[in-house]
Amino acid sequence: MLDILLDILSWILLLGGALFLLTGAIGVLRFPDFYSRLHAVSVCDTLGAGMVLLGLMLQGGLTLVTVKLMLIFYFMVFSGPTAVHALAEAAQVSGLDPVEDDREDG
Amino acid sequence: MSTLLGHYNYWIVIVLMMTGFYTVIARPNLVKKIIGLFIFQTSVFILFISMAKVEGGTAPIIEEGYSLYSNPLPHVLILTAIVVGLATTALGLALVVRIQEAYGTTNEDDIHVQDETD
Amino acid sequence: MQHLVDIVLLGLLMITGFAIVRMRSLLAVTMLTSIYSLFSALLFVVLDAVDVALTEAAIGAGISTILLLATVALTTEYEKVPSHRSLLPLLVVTLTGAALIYGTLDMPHYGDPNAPVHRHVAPDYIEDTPEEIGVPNVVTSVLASYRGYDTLGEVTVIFTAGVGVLALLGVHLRKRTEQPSDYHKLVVLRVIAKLFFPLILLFALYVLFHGDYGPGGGFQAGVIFATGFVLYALTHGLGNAERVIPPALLGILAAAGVLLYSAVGIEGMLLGGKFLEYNVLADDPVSGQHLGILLIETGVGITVAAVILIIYFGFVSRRPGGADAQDPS
Amino acid sequence: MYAIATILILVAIAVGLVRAFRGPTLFDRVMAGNMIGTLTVLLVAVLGFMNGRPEFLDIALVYVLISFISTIAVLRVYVSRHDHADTD
Amino acid sequence: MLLSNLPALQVVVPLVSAPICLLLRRPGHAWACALTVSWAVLVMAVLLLRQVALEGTVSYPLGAWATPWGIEYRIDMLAALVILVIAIIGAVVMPYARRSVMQELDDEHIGAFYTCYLLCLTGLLGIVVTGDAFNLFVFLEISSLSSYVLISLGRDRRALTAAFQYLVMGTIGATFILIGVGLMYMMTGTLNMADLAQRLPAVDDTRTVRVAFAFVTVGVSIKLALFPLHIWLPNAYIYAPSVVSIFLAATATKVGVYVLLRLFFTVFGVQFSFDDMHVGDIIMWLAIAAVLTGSLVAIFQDNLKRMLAYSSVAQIGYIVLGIALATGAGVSAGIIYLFNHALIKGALFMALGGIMLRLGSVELRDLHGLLRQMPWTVAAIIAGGLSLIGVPLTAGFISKWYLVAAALEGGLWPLAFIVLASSLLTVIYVWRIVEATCFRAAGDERPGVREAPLSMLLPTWLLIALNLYIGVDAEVLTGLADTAAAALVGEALP
Amino acid sequence: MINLKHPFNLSLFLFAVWLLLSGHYTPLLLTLGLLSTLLVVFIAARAELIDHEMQLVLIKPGVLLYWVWLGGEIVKANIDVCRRILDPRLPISPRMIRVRATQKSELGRVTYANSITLVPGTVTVSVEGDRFTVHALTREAADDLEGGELNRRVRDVEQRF
Repeated sequence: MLDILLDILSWILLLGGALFLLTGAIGVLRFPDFYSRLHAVSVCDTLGAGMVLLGLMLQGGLTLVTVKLMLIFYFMVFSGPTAVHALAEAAQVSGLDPVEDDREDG
Repeated sequence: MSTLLGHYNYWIVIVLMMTGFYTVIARPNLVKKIIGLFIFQTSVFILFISMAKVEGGTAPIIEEGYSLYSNPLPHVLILTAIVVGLATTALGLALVVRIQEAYGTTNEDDIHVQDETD
Repeated sequence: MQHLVDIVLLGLLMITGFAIVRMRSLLAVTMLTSIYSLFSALLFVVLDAVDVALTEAAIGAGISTILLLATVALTTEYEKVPSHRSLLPLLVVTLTGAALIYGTLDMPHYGDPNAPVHRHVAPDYIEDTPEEIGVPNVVTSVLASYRGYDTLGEVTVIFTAGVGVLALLGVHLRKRTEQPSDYHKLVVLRVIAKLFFPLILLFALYVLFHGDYGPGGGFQAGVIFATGFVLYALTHGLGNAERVIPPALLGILAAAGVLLYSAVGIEGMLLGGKFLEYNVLADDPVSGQHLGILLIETGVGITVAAVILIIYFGFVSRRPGGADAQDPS
Repeated sequence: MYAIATILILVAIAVGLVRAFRGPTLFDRVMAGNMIGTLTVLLVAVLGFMNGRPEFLDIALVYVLISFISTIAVLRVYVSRHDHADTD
Repeated sequence: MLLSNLPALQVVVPLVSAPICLLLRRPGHAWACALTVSWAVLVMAVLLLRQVALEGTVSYPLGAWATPWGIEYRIDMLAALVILVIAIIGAVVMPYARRSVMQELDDEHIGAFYTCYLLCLTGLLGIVVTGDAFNLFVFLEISSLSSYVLISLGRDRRALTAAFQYLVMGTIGATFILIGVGLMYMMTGTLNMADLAQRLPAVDDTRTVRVAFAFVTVGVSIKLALFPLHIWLPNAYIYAPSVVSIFLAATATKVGVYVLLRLFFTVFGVQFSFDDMHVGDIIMWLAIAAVLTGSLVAIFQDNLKRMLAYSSVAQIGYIVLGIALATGAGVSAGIIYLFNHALIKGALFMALGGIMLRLGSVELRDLHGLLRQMPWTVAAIIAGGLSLIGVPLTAGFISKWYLVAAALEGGLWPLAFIVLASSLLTVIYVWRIVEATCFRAAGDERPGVREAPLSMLLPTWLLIALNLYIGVDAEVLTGLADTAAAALVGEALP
Repeated sequence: MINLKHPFNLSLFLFAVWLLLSGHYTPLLLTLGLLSTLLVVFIAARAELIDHEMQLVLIKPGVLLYWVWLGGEIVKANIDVCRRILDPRLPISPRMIRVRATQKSELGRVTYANSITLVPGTVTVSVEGDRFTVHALTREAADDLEGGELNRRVRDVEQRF
């Protein structure tokens, strides 16, 4: 019973994660300027990747495989935002201006 | 039809190889030439790895529960070839940097012009 | 499923390849080259070549991209339109491609288990490795033992490249305090690099010593080790990096790796065997093989790491020069 | 289930590739490359499970590191070059 | 122990000494290391030739793995002869190198220079010794990469572009070879040359093997600078440091020829290469074109190095001409030509290096009346030139004689005529040198120009002497070449 | 309580990582693992990396609680951003804002900066002393950040490092 439950949970996580990844990619395509695209990349790096890896961890169970997945997760959590930050900073230093929008919408 | 499916991989790989090859011989920019070489070589690697694949096989790391493994030999050859490729790329780019310093350009046509006026 | 992934990846590779030919911005082309390499690495995973995938990603998407970008930054960012268009290259390429396609017609089909490559020589490697070498990873056993001499050649090739870059670009010692001009802005990178650096090095050594069991080995380990130092150099400044590993030491290490490898081979001779015969290194053949593989993989790792750092230092210590370095034609 | 995830990730990679082609700035391309790197890592992990050989996670781990470091390296090398070009 | 491991040591000794050479730092020490190794290599080459002559083909399994699972070293008479050529040139060029390198290179580059020289030597020897198709590719790359570096160390900035052009073409060639080897492997499942030779006939009517053959041939042709794939060669020879020009001109293309022979005769077999693929006809036309254009272009050159470089293109044509005949006599003539040409070109480039050292130029107009100031060097050039033409009592005569004889034996008298006619072209450009150096008065004074130092003159004249000796007594060489050729072609000895 | 200020602790930590990675516990590999650890620690010491910033921030309960809270925020923000990506009208209003970080240590500020970036909708563009430039995808995200809850929480958790 628990096994089946875990299986279903892991599938949900896996598929959900993949969907988030795809959404992030679409965002990278759709957003109008470099800086806003970065937010879409963040979607991939955080929730998308996290859910996929968590789903796989549930499949792996309490083994060294899961440890490795956790290590991958650890590296991703730290490297993802750092890379995004480095990109943003480099773009700013090189003089790339963001598209600013002050419309009152929501 | 079976020919088509059986050779699909190889044909695409050939197109890739020729893409790189064309870049090498048709583009006057030296960096682009090196990039062309890189693409050319990488595609040849894919050719080798494609021929190593066995339908239904798995990576050649022996483990219980598996009996059919892909051919390890091309993998070994390509490991060596990748290193050779890196060595060539590094040397080529080092030469490009020195040529830029000596000629002030990395365009083959401009270099020829300069050499002829010497 | 595997076929689908395979076909999609090849398609992506083809599109990327065409884009690389067409684009004139060399920066864009460099990034696409990196992506191209990443795709081929992914394809290698699908085709079961895990060791190759590891190497291709580290070399192609990693080191080569960095070198290409360093070169582009030192030269020009845009490729000029060729002054004359000639049909000759297209003709040569078409002919070559046609010849190759012609050659594929009699090839064994992709994945065919009865192809000659799967009937002769290779099956014996898979069959004999467990008892003759005693390691599960057949790629490692072939690489390091059956065809260990090729690998010695490979180490020599990379050593040659190191000597070449040393001769062409040199490695200039810099003041130990020299730091990136925007050092203060690098807080985030520096702290993260601090966290990562020891782990990357440890992981490299793990890859080195577990090449027997899984994907990896001396070569991949060397690249990862060097990449760790590249990260350190990027965040803490070249001066600091050269203090941790002085360039003079790098030259010695590059030579030492080749010498260690050859020494194992010569030791085999001295003990009455052939060159690179590991069986004679220990009392029983299998532990001899183990010892031999361990030592030569270490040699490979040392040379590769040292040479990659030599190359990296060589490229980044060059200042931009030349007349039209920023020519935006 | 793995198959569907694989397909979704592949589509995402293709979409990311379009951004890499379009640019328009170097940074857009680096960003696309970085994202494709992340997607590749996950794809390798999923493929490992699909083929029943999850020990290949080592590859995924290497990809994470390489993708991160090369992104940083590309940016740093590029930016520092341009600094020098301005001052020299 | 030493003797039984001779085949491996032949390559391993220079390989191991290369990193040691890099560690030595002091230019003098690096040179001493390279010198010692070169001589050791020569001793081993002689011993190996003796062993092959006495025992026949020597096989050495590296790592003690049985073929075709492991890599095999396999030395037959042809390989032993080519090794000897490389070893002789290496041993002669090293004593010569010290002064020349000191003058032409910066101190900081000298260590790297000798390291690369040793690596190049390793690569060339490795190509010749190996019996494994992929191992050949690896050692080809070792020799190629190190020669790119060596060439780029030249003083002129054009050395850089020459090296780059060579790198691009060489890599294309190597990749072609890799593709060819891959296709061969695909059809047979083996990489060992002997094993390939056994298994190829079963599949040699497939299109894949034909394409493999074509790719390997084109790849090797780039490496040996066969017309029209020679365009990298002239610049590479001209702008490289003198020592590198000598070494590469005398050895690198010869090794390319060796690979071609191996491929046509050992791996694919005479029948497939010449009867099925008609490669003989193709390369014969290319060789004729090489001979004629090379000689013609050489005539109009004012730079002596460039003149000799184009002359090399022509001479490679002669060698390939012999191979294209595909008969025992033809191949034997090719091998003899290969051997002699290495000695001649080595000597000529050495003499030019001497002039370069004293004059800093090898332009014909700067050499007017040089005979008076550098009599021995000029005499060496003239002697070498005579040998290049093929005047009796020189090695050049022997090689041309055998080539013409082989052509006539095959009933190809137009070919014999072309060989003789092109020799006349050679006479013209050699005469231009003689005229300039002996009969023109020096335009302006060249104070301080004197004879090249003894360390450079002696090696030059050593090669010239060897040249003349072979011109008088070629018995041993032709005997060995006949044995080698017969083994390749598969004929009984005449 | 793991404190990586001391090389010995770093060695223990790295060796533990090795054991988790390895999965093969033969004497040879354990010895190699030990040697590898020592080599890495030696290099890290040479690189002057072993200082108070080498913390394993995940270990303490209070810190863990912070990560859990941040995880919740990330999920919420993710769903918001994804909704906007998929909305045909693309309802975003990107802007650059400046915020002040009140953390005392560098590590604290880095945690803050990375936390900002981790939450989709806000990206730290540059860090100069305690002044951050942040790019926000929407007004809401910008307002949220300027509200300062994240800043406060990081400052609290910083004390526990």
